[in-house]
Parts: sequence; structure tokens; C-alpha cells
Amino acid sequence: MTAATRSLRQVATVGRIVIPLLVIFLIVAPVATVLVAQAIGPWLISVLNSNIGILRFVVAITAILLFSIPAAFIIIYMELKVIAYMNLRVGPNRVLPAGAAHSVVAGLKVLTKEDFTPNSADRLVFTWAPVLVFLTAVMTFMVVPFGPGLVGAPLNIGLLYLFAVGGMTVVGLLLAGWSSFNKYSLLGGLRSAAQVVSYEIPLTLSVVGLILLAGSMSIDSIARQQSGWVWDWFVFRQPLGALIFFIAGVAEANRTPFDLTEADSEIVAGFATEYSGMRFGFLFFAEYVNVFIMSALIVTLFFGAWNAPVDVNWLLHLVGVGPLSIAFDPGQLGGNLVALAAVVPLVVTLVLAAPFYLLRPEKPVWQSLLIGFLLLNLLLVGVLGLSAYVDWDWVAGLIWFMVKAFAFVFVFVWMRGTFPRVRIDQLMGFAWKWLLPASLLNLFATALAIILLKSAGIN
Amino acid sequence: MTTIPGMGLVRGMGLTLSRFFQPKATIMWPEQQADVAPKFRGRLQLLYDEYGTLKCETCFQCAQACPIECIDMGGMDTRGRFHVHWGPAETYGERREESAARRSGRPVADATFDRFDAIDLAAVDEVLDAHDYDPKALLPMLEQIQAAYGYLPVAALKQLSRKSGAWYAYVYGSATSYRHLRLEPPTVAAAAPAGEAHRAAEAGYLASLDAALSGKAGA
Amino acid sequence: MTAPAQPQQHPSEDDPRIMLDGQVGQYEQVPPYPPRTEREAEFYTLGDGEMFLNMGPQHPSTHGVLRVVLKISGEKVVDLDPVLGYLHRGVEKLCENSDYHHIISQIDPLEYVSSLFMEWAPVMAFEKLLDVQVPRRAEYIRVLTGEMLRIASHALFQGWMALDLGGLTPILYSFIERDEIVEALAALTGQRMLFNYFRIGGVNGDLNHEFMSRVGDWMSRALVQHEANIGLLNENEIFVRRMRGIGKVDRDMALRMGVTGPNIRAAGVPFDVRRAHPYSVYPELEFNVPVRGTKDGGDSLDRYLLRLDEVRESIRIIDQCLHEMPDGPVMARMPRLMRPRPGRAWAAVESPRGLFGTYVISDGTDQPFRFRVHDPSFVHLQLVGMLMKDNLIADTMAVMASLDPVMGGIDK
Amino acid sequence: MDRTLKTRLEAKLADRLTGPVRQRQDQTEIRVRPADLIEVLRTLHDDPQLEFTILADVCGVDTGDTLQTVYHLWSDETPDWLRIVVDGLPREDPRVPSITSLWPGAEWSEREAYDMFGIVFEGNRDLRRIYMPPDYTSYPLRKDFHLPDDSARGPGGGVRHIEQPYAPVAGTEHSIRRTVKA
Repeated sequence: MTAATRSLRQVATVGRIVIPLLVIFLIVAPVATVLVAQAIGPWLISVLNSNIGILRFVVAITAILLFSIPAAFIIIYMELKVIAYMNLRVGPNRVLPAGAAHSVVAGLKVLTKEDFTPNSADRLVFTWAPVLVFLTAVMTFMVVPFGPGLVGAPLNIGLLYLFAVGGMTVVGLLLAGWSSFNKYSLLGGLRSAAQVVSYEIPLTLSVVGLILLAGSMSIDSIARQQSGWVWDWFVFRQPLGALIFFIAGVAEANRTPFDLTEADSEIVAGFATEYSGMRFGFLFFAEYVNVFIMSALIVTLFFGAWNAPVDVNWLLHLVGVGPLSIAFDPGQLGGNLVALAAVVPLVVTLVLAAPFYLLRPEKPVWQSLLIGFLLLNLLLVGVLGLSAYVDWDWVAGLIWFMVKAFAFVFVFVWMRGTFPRVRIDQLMGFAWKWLLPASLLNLFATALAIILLKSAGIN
Repeated sequence: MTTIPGMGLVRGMGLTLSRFFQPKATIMWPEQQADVAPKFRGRLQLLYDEYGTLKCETCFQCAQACPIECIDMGGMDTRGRFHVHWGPAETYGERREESAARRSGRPVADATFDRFDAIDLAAVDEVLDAHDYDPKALLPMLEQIQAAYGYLPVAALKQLSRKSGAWYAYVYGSATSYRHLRLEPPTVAAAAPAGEAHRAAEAGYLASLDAALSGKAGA
Repeated sequence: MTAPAQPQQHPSEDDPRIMLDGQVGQYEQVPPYPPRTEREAEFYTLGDGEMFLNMGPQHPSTHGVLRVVLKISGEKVVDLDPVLGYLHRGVEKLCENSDYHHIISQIDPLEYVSSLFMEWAPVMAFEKLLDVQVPRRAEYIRVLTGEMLRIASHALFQGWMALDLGGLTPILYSFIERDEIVEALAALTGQRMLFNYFRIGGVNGDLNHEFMSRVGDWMSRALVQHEANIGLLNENEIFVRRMRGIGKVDRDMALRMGVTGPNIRAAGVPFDVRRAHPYSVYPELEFNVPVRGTKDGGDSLDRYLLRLDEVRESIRIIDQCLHEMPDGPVMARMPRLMRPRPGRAWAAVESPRGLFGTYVISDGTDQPFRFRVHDPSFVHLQLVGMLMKDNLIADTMAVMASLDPVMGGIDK
Repeated sequence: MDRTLKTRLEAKLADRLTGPVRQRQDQTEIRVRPADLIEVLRTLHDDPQLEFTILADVCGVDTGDTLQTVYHLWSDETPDWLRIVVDGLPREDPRVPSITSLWPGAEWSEREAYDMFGIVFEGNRDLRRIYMPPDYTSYPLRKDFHLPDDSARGPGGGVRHIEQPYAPVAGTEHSIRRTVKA
């Protein structure tokens, strides 16, 4: 009828789909959004405001679930690569440079495998046990502070929650071992029950001294008390406690030399013997998430949480500069901002590309320009990161926390590459004969020191 | 064990950490090939000429020369008489099903296989005795064995080889290269129709085809 | 007319029909046939609170395809019954139907970790039957290659030992050490694993330049490298505590059980075939027979450490061989076809696992009439049943690994 | 060859020997009756002049007519290996006393000889098959066991089902192709 419909009839099939979609996205959607915001916006905001706790919880749990998977991938990759290097091997090297995506591909492989259930297994329990194991591992993340304010649920009994939920892992392992209808699985499940329950006690007791010292069970508060220099970290006030916590933590995470639950040379794969496909993947992931949580906890409780080892402000004060802050508001530039945004990248790109062009005149120009552009991007990322580090303390905290946590993950992997496994009686004997008395000793010594110091009037 | 408890663990970790930074021993196969000794003897393989034809003529000389008889040969002999199989039958495609059936213990109807059966070897021993077990007199011995049995059974050839010490390849090669020696009983041709019976459906089809084609001419 | 009564048939374990009819496996009698001996009846009767744990034939740490049925009470092993035969290929029968040259290659893969020793004993027995004098250079080459392979075998033992205790790293270091040796041997023999190098009356080919340069290269750092590698385990408290005190074999038990090799020397008996019944050129060479173990026997740790001592002695022997290697032929003049006169011969060598012997009966033809192989691992594996009573499951692996069995030799 | 060992053996064992003491190279061989075996071995083990402490090997032999068991011993007193041959065991019911009372380590070797030759060692507490499956019925290392393809000797005598007894050929008086004068 009109020119518009006639011209629309002439476009190809793809265009007939794409053009209306474009119209919807570019015109209809913004208009609708504005209208909806006008109509129900205030009401929606008031609802969200009054339920801020729930909103926060949903956002936090989503973020943690999304974070736990790549964290596990990175740790698995680290385990493969670090142990390989210690074995004088090269390790994964085919997927991406240095095999960086190896664990991701392995995860995809696990997804595509047959999900097998043994004939005589208890189907319900067999199906849900890995879920329980993974769930408890992820739930512990909720109270781990990744940075100042970056915590899923800032409970003031965070430590208590942590041990309570962390102890639930053993239920999942026991269920997995029992429901598989396999003697190896059963042995593995029972071993893990005995082991985790035994090591839970020194693990908890070793922290009690720290709680006395910190006067709080809130992980956030414990973290804040360690700010300042390296020697403000709790590891220097509780060295025995830290050692016991580390050893018991290794046992809690079922890692070498305490990996009896899945001792491959004795009971094949322990509780995971009959699992395959993604159910095995859950058990596998949970193990590595546990490793990360243990390192995160050690860092949080004893190694200064998110705090940098150096008191930067004190140093700056020494030089005579106040607290650094980039108080730069782009808005104040006004119209100049547009000019800057148009000119600066171009100029910087040309400047960065110039040396490459001058040094290699035989190569085409666009190569040098491309290199200059990439360098510009790197520069921008660096500048933005630096400003974020200086300006927002949660970024700085997150970086320090991750560095420290992955350093401890490296230690876990390093131990796996070095040590043989202990025997079950030695394992139990060590927990009850050495760690438990030592942690009690640590507790009494701390309490005594606090009383003495208090009575002496110091602090 | 060291005097300070835990010191051994720490030293072990020190060793692994130092190995962490050392050069690695891995060969990045297939980009990098292993350093193979010139004397390395790997798998045997047959060569092809520039036209893509197999160079092997099944002359058995390699098999004769091999000190431990590790070379196997399979195929038709030069006179196209029958399949020669040395070594495990399943390495040769055409005999695979047959061999599988045989290994499963089921009876296999195979006229050619009868030649491998054990036979009364007294005649062979007499011939050998008469020639003092001397492999130099191979041809007369083979002739006399053929006279005794009417043909050369494989079991007889094996007995001849074992007792006289001549390589089987040598005995077999001699037996196949003379036209007056035969390795199949003279009655094999007569047994062929019996083999047809195993393929009754096919025989019936052939008969009907024959009738359809030659019916007009015959009638 | 009635059909004769069929004897009652008990289905074989690997009968496929067993999977088709009737209730499958889980509550079935173990084993699915009546006991044949009193011992079997005793073993397969469960006491209070006991259960069977079937370990193998596919299990990460049974050194091949060994199946061990453990009777356990909790984590404690009450009794165990090794079940062999999963790797049995009837090598004795094969050898009785091969001629004397064939046997060398038939018997090579028997104990695939130290296959030169598997060739050495039969070759020695045939030389006794044929009354052949082996050239001295050939004997020196045999000793040289044999001792190199002994080091390779012990290095691998060390890695296995750690792997069975859960240590991941030492096996890789062991393989690197072993790889250098087998690469050198490959330059000499043409193969890395099944060398097929010894011949009746000598060896197949003289030393070549590449072999000598590789050996020199390796010898220059062999001891240093070995000491560095063992540091990872020998001082490790976890390792030492797990090995000490388990699997104790005392002197009398070792002799009565027919134990030989490092296992008997770790129990305090200095029995080494190289010295007890000297063969080849060992009388001319200087080396010690290391002995460990206290008055009441040696444990797993002693057996482990003794093998490390032996590596040092082997390096000494190799050094002497390289220095004193005489010139001359490496093969005696031998007839192509061997028909030794009827007789019997027994020859034994000290393999890395103990006394490896062969017993040959000749009837005058070119094939042996009877060919018997005595493998030390076969005897040593019996000990596991005696040593494991009232130990833990984890110790089964440690004890079994410390006895160093190789299933290829056990199952023949 | 150790001549003193020969004289000692002749003196100590005297009439228990069924034949002369044979010596060749580094081996000394004696032959005893099954009934005397335990006594002979005990004498060899305990006698201060002999002291054969190490049992190197136990094996069975099929001579084609009869069965034998062979023991190899080592002693610090002599440079020779000592071989004890117990011969003349009938094919139908070969029985020999077990030496597990002296050397418990011979248990598995005797099981192997039982498995391969059907020799019954009386007194062995655990005499069952060791390599072959429990429902196996024949004895593979006996000379009358038909080998599926006569092994490496070229185009086999037929690839047969593994456990097929050798069929006697009409006209031959006995089915065993090879025997040795033992």
C-alpha cells in the first residue's frame, strides 16, 4: 500500500526478522521502560528497599555460585600444572596457550559423560549426596569476606556458622559412600566421617584462642583487627593456633597427606568410586571449592584477611602526603570532556604506535597502529585498575585477599606434590594425641596471657 | 629421619620447589620427535615401489633368515595355490571370522583346514630314518613322503622340519617350488561339491539361474 | 533308557550365562563353587563383623593384574587370599615348543621390568647343556647391562613404593632415571624394554659408540641424581613412619619361606647368588653384599633401604666393568642349529627381585623337553598372606610394594 | 663338580638313593623314592655337614611315561646346586609327600605343580589350582596335553578350542609324541 511496506517486501527473510527486532529494541523498549519506570518505579524501589536483606542475599548467592565454578577451574588447573612442574613434566599444554582452558574442557567432558547409577544403589540418596556436598561447600562462602564490605552475609556469629555448615560436608560424603552399594565407597565414607569429625575438634579449638583475642566471632571484625603492618596479623599472636588450624584444615579439605577418603592406591576412589558424569563433577568441584575455602579461612583468620602487608598511609604520612585519593569528577570538565574523549585516545595511540613504525618501516602501517591501539587499551586498563585500587578499598582488599588465598592454594597443591599419605591409625592418633592437646594448650595459654595482661593493666 | 621433627617434610618440599623451576624432561610429541638410537628396531613393515606396488614377492627369504622366526607372511603363494598363513590367523582379514568362530569352540566347516590335522607320522619317520635326518636330502624325502601319503600333509612337513632341523620356511619353500609336489590331496576337487552343500541357498539360486539361462538351449 | 546322571556343574566365574539367568551377583555365595581345600573353606567363612573386599584384578596398586581377596574387619585385615592367573600365558609350554633361539624372545616379557635377567638364566642353562665357553668380553657386557638394568629396576621400585603410599612425585623422578638407562640400552640392543640381547654363547652385537657415550654421560651424574631423588622419601617422616615396623620378616621365616634377593638380605641373611654361587665374571669384581635388618628381622623400610644400597653397589660394578672390559669377540662359535645332547641343567641368576632360575631338560632335539622357570616374585608374594595378619588395608599396599613383585613373572 | 659332596651324600643317605649320585658341571643330582623324600630333605637340611638351607625351586616334570618332582637346593657348604629327583610317579595317580612342613614357602610351587601336572602333594594345606580357573579339568604341562597350534612353529596344527585333549591317532600305540629317557 505504501512505500514502506513495498520496500519491506523487497528485503530478504533475515531482514524481515531483524528489522522489526531492531525497531523493538531501539524504539519500543526504551519507551516502554521509561513508561514503566514512571508508572511503577517508585513502588518497585520501595518494595526492594523494604526487602533489602532478601535482595542482598539473592545477589550474594548468585555471585558466589557464579564465582565458585571458575575458582574451582583455576584450582584444578593449578593442581595439574604445578604438580606437573614439580614432577619435571609440562602438564596440560594443548587447549589455549599453556593449556589454560584444560580444566574447563575437562569440566565440559564431565558434563557429557553418562550419568550412571549402580543397580543396587539407593537411588534417591545417591542422586542427592553430591548436591549436598556441593551445597555445603558453597554455603560456607557466604560468610567469607573477600574485601571490606564484600561479604555475602555479615553475620556476627560468622565463625560459628562456618564450622556448623562446614561440618555438614561429612554428611554428604557419608551418604555418597553408603548409597553407592560398594565396599570401597563405604570404607571411604566411613573414613571421611571419622576423619572430618576428629579434625573438626582441633580445628574449632584452635580458633577459640583467636576469638578470645579478638573478642568477637564476626569474621568481618576479626579481619578489621588485622589492619596495619604484617606483624598485626594474628599469625604472630597465635602461631600455634595457626599451625593447628592449617593442619586440621588440610585434613578437613581431605587433601594430601590426609586424603584417605579417596586414597586411590587403597580404596580406589573412596566415596566417589561409583559416581560418574556431573555427579562426580559435583563431588570433584566441592573438593576444590573446599580447598579454596580453607585457604580463604586461613588467610582471613590468621594472615590479615584483605589487608595489605604494608601500612601505605603511614608510609605516605612519613613522606608528607595525606591519604591518597583520586578525587576526579569527569563531569566538571563540561564540554571539554567530549573533546578530550575524541582526541586523547587518538593521540596516545599514534604516540604508542610511532616507535613501532619507525623501527620497522618495512612492515605495513596498520600493524603498528594495531599494536599502538592494543597498548593503549593495556594502558587504560592499568590506569583504571590503579585508580580503582587507590580509590575503592574493596578493590584493593579483593586483590590482596585473592593473592593470599591463592598462595595458600599453591601450598596445598605443593604438599600434594611432595607428601605420601598417612595411615588411618596415624591420622586418628595425630588428631587425638597431638592436635587436640596442643589446641587446648594454645587456648589456656592465650586465656592466661589475656588475664595476666589485663591484670597488669596493659590493654 | 632428621633430628628435628618435620624437618624431613620441609626438605622434601624444598626439593619439589627447586624441581618446579628446573627444565622439564617432557618431549613435546608430535612437534618434537624422540631421539631414537640408530640401532633401534621397531615395527617391521613392507615397502612400496615408486608405482605404489608392494615390493614384497612372498619369497620367504626374510622368514628363512630370521633367527627367531618372528616374521609372519600371509597371502597367496606365487603359484596361486592356497593361502599361506604364518602366525596368528586373526592378523589376516580374510580369515578373521573363521578364526573367531574356531576360537569360540564351534565347529567350522572348512575343508582346507583338515590339512592341518594330526596324522599318523610313522611313514614320515621311516623316510627320515632312511635319509639319516639330513636336510640336504630334502627333495627325495619330500618325494617319498608324497608317495606314502599321496600328497604332502602340513603335519608331515612340520614333522620333517622338526626332526631334521630344517626351517619350516625352507621345507615349505621347497615343497611349493616343485611342480610335481602337491600340498592338497588329489581328492580335493571331488570334495568341492560337498563344500557347496554348506551354501544350500546359494546352490539353489545357482541351479535356478542355470536353468533360466540355459533352459532354452538345453530344451 | 535314562540318560546318565550329569555331574553337578558349577558355573565358571567368567561364564557369560551367569549374568543372564537368576539373581545377579550381589547376595551370591563367594566363591561361586564349593571350597576345594580346608584352607579355602576356612578363608571363605566369615566371622563376626567381617567382610570380604575384592581388590583387583583391576585396582590401581596391585602391580599388574593381581587379585587379592581381603577378609577385613573394619579397617583391619584378618586374612587374605591372593588369586593368580590373570596374566598366565603358559610361558613354560610355549618354551617347550620353541627351539632354543626362540626361548630368549619368548621369555623376555616375563618380568618386563628387568627383562635382561630373564634372558640371562636360560641362556646360561643352555650354555651348560651345550658346554659352551662364553667369551670374557661377552660376560663383561652381560654384567654391565645387567647391573644397569638392576639400577633401573630398583629406581622404578622406589617410585612404585611411593606411589602405593600416595606420593605422586617420586615415580616421575624414577622414570626419568630409568629412561636414561633404557635409552642407553636401546642404543646397544635396539629396544627399550624387551631387549632380546643375550644369545646362547654371547651377546647380540658389540658395544657401540652411542651406547658408550650415553653410559658415560649417565655415569657422570648417576650417583648424585640418585641421592637427590631418594632425599624426597628417605627423610620424610610420613614415609618412614608408615614403613617402619610393618611386614617384619625374620631370618628363620625368610629361609623357610624360600625368600631370596633383596628381601632375604633385608632380613639379615647375606644370600646373594652373585656371591653364593658365582656365575659369569662376578668373582673378579669387587662389590659388597649389603645386608640390613636387626636380630628379629627386617621390616618394609629395611627392604626399601636395602635396594637403595644395592644401587650404589651396582654403580660400583658398572664402573669396574667399564674400566676392566677386555677386548675380544662377543660371541662364541656356535652352530646355527642347536641340538644339545640329552641332559638336565639348572642355572640361576640374581635378578633385581631375587634368585631367578631355569631348569632345562634336553631330549636331543632342537627344543627343550622341559623348561621350568623359577621366578622370585612368585615366592615372595606368598609372604603377603603371612605378613598382613592384623594390619590395616593401607599396609597391604606398603608391604606388597616393599616385596616388589612383578605380575608378569608371577603369572608366567 | 664337588667330589666331597658326592661322598658325603653317599655316606649320609646310603640306601635311600635309588641311583648313583650324578654330577655335571655345577650340579649334583640324586634320586629318591617318594616315600623317603621328607626324611632325605630333613637330613639334607639339618646335617651340619650339608646344611642345605635354601630351597631354590620345586617343579614337576612329565617324562612322557611317568611324572617326577624335582627340588633344587643350595648350601653354603658346597659350590654345587643339589638336585633331588623323585621319579616313577604313575600318570594316573601321582602322589608325593608335601615338603611344606620343612619349607612352608614351597606351598605355591606345589600348587603350581598340581595345577600343571596333576601331582598331588599329600600334606599341602591348600592344594588347589593356582593359575588355571577352578573349573578347569586337564593338566596343561603334561605331554599328552594337545597344544592348540604347536606354538611358534609356523602354520599351526589348527587353532582349536584351548582345552581339547589330544586325540590318539589310530595305529600308534601311544598318544604322546615325545618322551625322554629319565
